[in-house]
Amino acid sequence: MNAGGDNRARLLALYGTMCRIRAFEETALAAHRAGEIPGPLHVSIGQEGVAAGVCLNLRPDDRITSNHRGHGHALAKGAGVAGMMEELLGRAGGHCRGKGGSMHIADFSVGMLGANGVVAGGIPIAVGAAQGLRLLGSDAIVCCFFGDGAINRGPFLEGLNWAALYRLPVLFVCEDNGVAAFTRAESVTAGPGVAARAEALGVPAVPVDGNDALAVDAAAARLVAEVRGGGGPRLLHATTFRLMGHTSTDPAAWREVGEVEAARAEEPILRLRAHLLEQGVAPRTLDAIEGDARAEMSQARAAALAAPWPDAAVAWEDVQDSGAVEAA
Amino acid sequence: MNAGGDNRARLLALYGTMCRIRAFEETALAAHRAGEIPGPLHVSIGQEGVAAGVCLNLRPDDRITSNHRGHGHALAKGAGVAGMMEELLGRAGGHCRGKGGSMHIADFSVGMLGANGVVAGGIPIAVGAAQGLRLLGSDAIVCCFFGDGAINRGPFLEGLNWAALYRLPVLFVCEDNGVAAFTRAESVTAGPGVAARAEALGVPAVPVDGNDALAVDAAAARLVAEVRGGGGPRLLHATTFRLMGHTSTDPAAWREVGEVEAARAEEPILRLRAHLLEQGVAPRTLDAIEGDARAEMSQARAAALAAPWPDAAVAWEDVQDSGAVEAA
Amino acid sequence: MAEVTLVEAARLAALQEMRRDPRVWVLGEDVARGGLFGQYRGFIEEFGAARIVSTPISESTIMGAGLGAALVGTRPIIEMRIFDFVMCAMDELVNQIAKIRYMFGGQARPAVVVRMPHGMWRNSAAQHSQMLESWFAHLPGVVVAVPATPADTAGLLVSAIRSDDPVLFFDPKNLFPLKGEVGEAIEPIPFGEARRMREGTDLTIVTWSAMVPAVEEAALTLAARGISADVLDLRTLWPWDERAVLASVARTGRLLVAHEAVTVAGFGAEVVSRVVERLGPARLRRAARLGQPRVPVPFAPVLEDALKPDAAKVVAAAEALLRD
Amino acid sequence: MAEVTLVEAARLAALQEMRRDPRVWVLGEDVARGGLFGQYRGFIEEFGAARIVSTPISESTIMGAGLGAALVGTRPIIEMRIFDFVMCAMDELVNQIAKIRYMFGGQARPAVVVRMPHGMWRNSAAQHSQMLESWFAHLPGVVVAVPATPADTAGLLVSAIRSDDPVLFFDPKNLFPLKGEVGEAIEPIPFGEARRMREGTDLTIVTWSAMVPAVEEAALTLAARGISADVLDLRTLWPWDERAVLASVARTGRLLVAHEAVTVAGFGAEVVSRVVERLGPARLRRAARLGQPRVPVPFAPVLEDALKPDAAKVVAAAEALLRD
Ligand SMILES: Cc1ncc(C[n+]2csc(CCOP(=O)(O)OP(=O)(O)O)c2C)c(N)n1
Ligand SMILES: Cc1ncc(C[n+]2csc(CCOP(=O)(O)OP(=O)(O)O)c2C)c(N)n1
Ligand SMILES: [Mg+2]
Ligand SMILES: [Mg+2]
Repeated sequence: MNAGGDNRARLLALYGTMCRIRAFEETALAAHRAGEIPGPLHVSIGQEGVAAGVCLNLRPDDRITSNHRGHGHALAKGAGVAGMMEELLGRAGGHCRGKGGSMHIADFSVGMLGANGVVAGGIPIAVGAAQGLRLLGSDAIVCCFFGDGAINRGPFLEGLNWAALYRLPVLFVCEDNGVAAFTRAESVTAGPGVAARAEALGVPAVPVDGNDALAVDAAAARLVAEVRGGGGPRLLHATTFRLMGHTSTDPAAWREVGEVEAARAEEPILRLRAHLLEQGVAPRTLDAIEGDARAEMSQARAAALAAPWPDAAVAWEDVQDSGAVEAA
Repeated sequence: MNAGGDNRARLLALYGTMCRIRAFEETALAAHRAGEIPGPLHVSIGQEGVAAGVCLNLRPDDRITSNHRGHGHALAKGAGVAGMMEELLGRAGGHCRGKGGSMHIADFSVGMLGANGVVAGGIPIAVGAAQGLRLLGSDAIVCCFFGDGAINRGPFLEGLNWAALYRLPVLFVCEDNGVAAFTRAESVTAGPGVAARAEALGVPAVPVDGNDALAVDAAAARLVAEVRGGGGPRLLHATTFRLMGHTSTDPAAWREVGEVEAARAEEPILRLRAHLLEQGVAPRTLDAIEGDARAEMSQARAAALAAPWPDAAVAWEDVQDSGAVEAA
Repeated sequence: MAEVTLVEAARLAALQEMRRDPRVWVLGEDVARGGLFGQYRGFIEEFGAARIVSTPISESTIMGAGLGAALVGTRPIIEMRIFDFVMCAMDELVNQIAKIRYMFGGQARPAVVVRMPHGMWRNSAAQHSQMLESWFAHLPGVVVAVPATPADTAGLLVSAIRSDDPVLFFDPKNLFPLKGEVGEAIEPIPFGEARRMREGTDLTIVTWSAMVPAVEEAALTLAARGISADVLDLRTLWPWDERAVLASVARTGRLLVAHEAVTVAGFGAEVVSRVVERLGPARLRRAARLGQPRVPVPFAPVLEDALKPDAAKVVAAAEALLRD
Repeated sequence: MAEVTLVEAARLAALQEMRRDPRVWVLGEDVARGGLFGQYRGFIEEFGAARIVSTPISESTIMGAGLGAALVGTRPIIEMRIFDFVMCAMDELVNQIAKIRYMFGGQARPAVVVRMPHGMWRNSAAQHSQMLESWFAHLPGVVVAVPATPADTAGLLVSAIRSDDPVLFFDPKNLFPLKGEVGEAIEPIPFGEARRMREGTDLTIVTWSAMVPAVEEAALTLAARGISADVLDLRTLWPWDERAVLASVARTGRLLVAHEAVTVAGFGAEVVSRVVERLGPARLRRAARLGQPRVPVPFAPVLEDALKPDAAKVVAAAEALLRD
């Protein structure tokens, strides 16, 4: 990491990204409750340190793949907020023209190759994207985000073996929040865990406290350099905590008493804020960053709410070039 | 292992099984060349030590699942030879009534739950069979045979994680002949190998020289006892060598010069024979065993060749109870 | 007789059968928590973790392990959570479960029920809304159940659990809140018998699964306009009640098949073709199919609504069929 | 013009396109050794290991990696070895490749070709003989190519490689040894144009893929018996040449669709239904389908032959169609 002023700017950027993710998702939750957002909504509140810390180390031409909980990854990679919010509300100006929604958020213009409604669905896509980039002579890399639930699906094994075999430029990031939907990870995952699985497949793995955004940033910086340098794939195992339920409508009643409260004290934004204050950053600087983020997202919500619905005709578009769509 | 006379009987049984597998497959190859056997034929010549050594430790009510190279597993588990040979020739008296052929050889009456035309296809079936047996209160176990090629398919990860999680009575046996179809294992498999993968999934793994039938027997005896004793799944990693091509029509021209010749010196039947001679077994005892095996298989071939084809009407049977088959 | 929701009817049916037969068990994600839709609520308390197995996110193995367990004599209910995830388990379903009895010459009976809640539901977009039931009618070796009411869901699920054939059970997830009567003791409903929803003389409407309420509504509208529709809910697509459909079309001379799935190569094509082959074109004045256009399911309500076949479209299609 | 086998025609087409466009590459098992059928023979020498990627036995990832590579601008040929193995990669094909353009509102163009040698071939039994092309006609987002001659295979493969749509390319593996003329420079053949195999007046026979030679033979037999068949090879099932079929049936009044796949819910049902809907039953005197019964493919030659639709069955079906 850089020292002095550069470092402070980097930390503030990190803080800013995390605040924007939090504000986006809190705004989305409110909009969902208000009936403005249809469909399933998976928020990553409490996990922002991972997306922000990793993506700070990526170039614009690097690519990412994501899972069902993808708002943070998208924002951290630079996806346009207006297009994201419109997408969540199903509006014409959404990145996906209202066809994807939260679970399929994507912004190819910034290398965000899409969220995915299928657990582990992004893994083979990421390795293939890396293979394609190499074929095209690019030194861009691919970062592949997935949860602890994905490591029990076959594509995890296949994709990591594949990436290691061809020494592909992929950084795998396992966001381990200890739960998959409503089931605790330890009750469905045997053996010593994701890092051991990765190593057994020839992918060096590094653990990190995912709620310590600085640590994530530092680990990602090192791993991204190794991956871009031709060292082959790496895996970052980031432990974190999902402060909300699985979806916006899940009260997470199955959590143990006090579990979430305890976790709140360890959440990444608070922790980075404390660190920044310690470093002498003025509280109002941080308040301003947070406030700006909230304002940005509220405006995005209002704008999306006022934005037009897609024309019904749009439903028939973007299918394929060959063959009529056979209107009903 | 037992000592003295018992031990000798055990070794002779082991030798007998291996000779029967070899004789069965050499007979089948000849029958295939003669046009008596249609369809693909995958023989395990050179790998007999694994099937024989492992299955010697199984009870009749234990189950096995197999892959595309399943004759040895079936014979070692006690499958009827007449039904196997008729099946290969597509005759009415085949275990599968002529509907399966070599690639789907099965004999449920002896716990042989079927070969499989899909690489790794037997893995989830094996873990489920083990789970079912436990639910039924049985202490039978399931032995799951697959090749080194199968460890790059998703079901390997899913199935081992599953077996470890529920501590199921499964013995996984990886027959590592170093090749998958026409491709060398090391060119498609990253990382330290199958044992490391198994351990990372919570399945203790043991390596063995698969061409040393005595060693296989000893390792399997220990692992079967652990598995039956409730210790959860185990994996046996048996290295071996496929002396023939991938299928009966593959000349394996891609092998390096001298590779097969060198391997022939290490093949398991020769090795066990040498050991038995050292132990003072008379050559003619061993010759008789081999001769009997050859005679048995020649007779089976002749009998199958004389056996009736299935009635065409049989093609419409065994589909499902509900719903007509809608004859063409 | 109690009035219960469709999802509760399914729960009661599974409960009854699990009490009746100790070889029946459930495996799938989150089933110990009652399942995603509460279809197994309370089961873990009554049957314990050996028979209510909450699994990892390992669809291939959920399916394949269910098969393996059936091969040794248990009767698993394989819960796929959402139909679309079965795409992660197609080898196990298509190459193994559907073929194993045949391939092994009758040695094996894969008596599994595969439950797959399917169809559009609350704007879940392309990966959580598919209806591909026609695929499985084309696949030898399986029964295809597509119920649409609480009573049919319960009765067909009982049959499915008791069947020695593998049964693909398509729970209509959008109809889970629908209420209806279900008996104290749930009787099995035979596969291959359509339910006559309405008698009529002007045209035959054949439908199933999530489309049933829309067709019901449409039939009322048509009746109000003086058009009398003979309406059949097939309930199962394999076997399917060809006899009932043929008898009806023989009377009405006009056939409309309405399903939520894509029209092109949907099961409606089989129904129309069969009627043409059996009755001969001469006894058929008109035939048509109504389904989704060949388009993935979009997220935004306005887009989903544009594509989704509904009562108004059924009415329009029926009226068009009568205009000649 | 050279006379080559069908598999060689496919090889030449891929070769031409790989020379033309450096973004085209191949991934699949054993492709560096020329592929299971020699369809990539010599490619590794010319294009090297970066463009001819022999992969692990990881079908999910072969398919998914092909998609990922397409998303960054390369044009992969995804080789599935044998169609049945695509069942191990259905999530990647059905939930990802087919939907990604739509789901992302047009941001992505998954320009992949998925090659899947399908159908019965040398008694390979149930797990190596399937024909499920109708499934993919029902699946929005993909092109379905089912060629049957060397020239069509070559021309359609060129189109597939150049297409920005994902193209599911069903190599007819039983016809690989079939010989025919292929031009020096292989021109693309547009999707959705049937090939008229024979002109006739008494009935229309529609067919594709592995059934084509059997139908050709049957048409000769019929001609010898004084029955004149108008025969169309569809060549692609989506898009398909509805216009050509309608025009033919409008003339002949009788339609037989013959395919190797199972009849029930096969694509023949779509063809018949569409003709009935478009022409109206009145202009159709008879329609029928010929395919496999709803049975998995057995191993023994005598059993396979019993189920396999062949020329004799086509003749019988055609004659039955004319008897009224
Ligand atoms: C193949 C598949 N199976 C099941 C689901 C349903 N599902 C959606 S998210 C989820 C849990 C995923 O857990 P994890 O990967 O740890 O991500 P997290 O939700 O914790 O962020 C499940 C089971 C799915 N989307 N895809
Ligand atoms: C899913 C799947 N992919 C590909 C194949 C084709 N195939 C048959 S056997 C084989 C090689 C298997 O290698 P391995 O598991 O090591 O077994 P071996 O042949 O060496 O005994 C392949 C690729 C298949 N049957 N199934
Ligand atoms: Mg998680
Ligand atoms: Mg091998």
